[in-house]
Amino acid sequence: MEYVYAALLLHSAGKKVTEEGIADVIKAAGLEVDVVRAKALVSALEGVNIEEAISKAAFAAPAPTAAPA
Amino acid sequence: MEYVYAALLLHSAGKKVTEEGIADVIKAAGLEVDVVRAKALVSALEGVNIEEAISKAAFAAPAPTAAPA
Amino acid sequence: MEYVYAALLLHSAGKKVTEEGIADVIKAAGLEVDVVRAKALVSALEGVNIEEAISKAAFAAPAPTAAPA
Amino acid sequence: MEYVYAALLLHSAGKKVTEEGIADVIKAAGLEVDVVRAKALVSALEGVNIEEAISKAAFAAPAPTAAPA
Amino acid sequence: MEYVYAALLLHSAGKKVTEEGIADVIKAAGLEVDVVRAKALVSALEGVNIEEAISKAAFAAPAPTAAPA
Amino acid sequence: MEYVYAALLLHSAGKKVTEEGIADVIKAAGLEVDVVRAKALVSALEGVNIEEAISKAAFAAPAPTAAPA
Amino acid sequence: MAAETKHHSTHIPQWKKDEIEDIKKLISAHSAVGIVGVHGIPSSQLQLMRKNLRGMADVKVCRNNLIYRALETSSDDVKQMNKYVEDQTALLFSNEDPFKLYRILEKGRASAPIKAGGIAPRDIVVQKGPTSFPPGPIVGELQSSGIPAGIEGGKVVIRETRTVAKKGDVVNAKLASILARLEIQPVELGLDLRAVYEKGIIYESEILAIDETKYIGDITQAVQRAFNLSINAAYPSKATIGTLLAKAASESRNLAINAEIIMPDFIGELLAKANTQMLSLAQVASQKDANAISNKL
Repeated sequence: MEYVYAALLLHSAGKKVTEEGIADVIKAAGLEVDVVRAKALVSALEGVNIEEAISKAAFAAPAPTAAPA
Repeated sequence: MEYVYAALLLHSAGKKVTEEGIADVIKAAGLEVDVVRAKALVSALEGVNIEEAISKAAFAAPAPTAAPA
Repeated sequence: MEYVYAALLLHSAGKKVTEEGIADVIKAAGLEVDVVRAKALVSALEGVNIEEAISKAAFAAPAPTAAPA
Repeated sequence: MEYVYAALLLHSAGKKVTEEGIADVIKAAGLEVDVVRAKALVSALEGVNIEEAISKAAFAAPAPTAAPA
Repeated sequence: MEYVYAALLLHSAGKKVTEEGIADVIKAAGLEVDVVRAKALVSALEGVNIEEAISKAAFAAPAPTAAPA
Repeated sequence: MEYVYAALLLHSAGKKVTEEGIADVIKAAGLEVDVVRAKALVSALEGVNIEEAISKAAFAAPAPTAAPA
Repeated sequence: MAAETKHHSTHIPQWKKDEIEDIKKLISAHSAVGIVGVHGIPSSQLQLMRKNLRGMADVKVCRNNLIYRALETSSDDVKQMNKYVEDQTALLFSNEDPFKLYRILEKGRASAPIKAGGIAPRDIVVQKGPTSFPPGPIVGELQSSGIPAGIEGGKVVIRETRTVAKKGDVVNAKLASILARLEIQPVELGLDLRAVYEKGIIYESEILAIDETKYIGDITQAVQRAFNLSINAAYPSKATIGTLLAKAASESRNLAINAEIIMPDFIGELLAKANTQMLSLAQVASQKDANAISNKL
């Protein structure tokens, strides 16, 4: 998940999620950068509304409340 | 959220979550480091089993997450 | 509410919830202490598993851990 | 949660939530004060309408009453 | 998901999941191979116990959690 | 499950699921083709709406429904 | 037919030779050859079934010994179909896929009334409820076959659901007639495809009888596995990126709230959590002593 965390970090920092951005963050975390994974992630994010995807999580997670009882 | 993502990134990179680690990652994301936040984060994580805390669904009170931004 | 918060604070600080404890905290918050209420609360909480009472709330409201892995 | 309890205690006592206020309450509960946390809390509360945040919870987490029984 | 299916096919065929293996299967399915995706997948699977990752219910955002086995 | 993976690969590649298609993919995965299984699968899928079966899985398992684009 | 079975011998009459040749021609002219059981199918029904199959398959009914001989003199692969020739058999020739053939034949099954003296192929149950019969001697006939009947609102009704014959029972003439009048057709008629030969492979009926639900289950499972793998391995693709983002966001939220990390993003939730805890503790306390809690709550 490191790359995904990196992407979200950039996003929540108000930065564009780019290969270089991810690479910088990954390196700063003391990891070696796997360019291919960064590329794949950026490519997968193309056209994706991150804010929306995130809010779905927030929205989705609490749902089960109904069930437990 | 940046700080939490930074912590998650460090943790999933197999690193200890330290003030310096967080500061490095935050800086790499192009942000200025807020020492208080970094410190507060590290202090809050003291003694916390991150793996567990991550996977345990948090108290899902309001849906506000959607809002923050 | 103040008294219950005081009790929660003491509990989460790892202290026993006593009349004096509550009184101290209430005073520190700049309020006058209502001895009767402090007494009543302490007595009402006798034999109560605070952790459980608290986590019930957490459990009922939110998303049961069940989900993620 | 000690710091959050302290903040809510102050708030419900009709006081402003300040670093000193928090420090006093925390101390009264027999804990050592972590200045960073107090700072972080005050900073996090900046611009937050506590009453609103709480009432959202009440709305979202109505389960507790129902559940315990 | 083509690449993931390819990986699963290889895995369940008792083969190691390699870039070449994936490329071959993808080609056989009549698709052009995207090296980045193949590489990224292999890299993501490094150190992953596929058998385990297959059967562990992935992040269950929504309610259905109850269901999966 | 190899044959099912092969079929899903073809399907998600936008190809028709045919005996030859499956045979090609299976071969590419380094397996010998069992014509009877390939035939049986194709024939079984004739009456099955793969897309529906997939979305059912998506629903039953985790969240993905939301996600996929 | 019975008269002729006697003198099959060394000398084979020309018409038989022709028939064998005919079968062999049909075999080589089709991609698929099936052996079909036609036991108990009245010839009128069989005619109808053949008609319904026209364009998809030819059904040729002939004597087993001729079928046997025709297969015997065919290729080694086809020869093996001999072992399915038994009882009342027909040959089926088609260019369709064996699985499809099987499905078509299954669909073509029809139900039929049971004859007097017939053996119940399954439990025969008469359901309770109204019938279309006006009152009359039918009531007595039903009752004498063990079916509790009476008259209600000017109609004959069956008062109770009854199993009138167990699977394997012989159905007597009286019951058979009653069942026919009740339009209960316990007999299933159909071409029973025992095996199909196609391109060097013999498909037996157990293979041909596809359980579609099992395949659907397999697909579901495969999809789930693919999804689990890609999320658990954090492999980003168009199909999974949304979930990965949601997962990361939810993890960060979980961590923040569970570890009580004081951050502006989550302070609202922490406040809410504390408040909820306070309320539930207050509730517990007030249940023991209403005065312990201020009535502000």
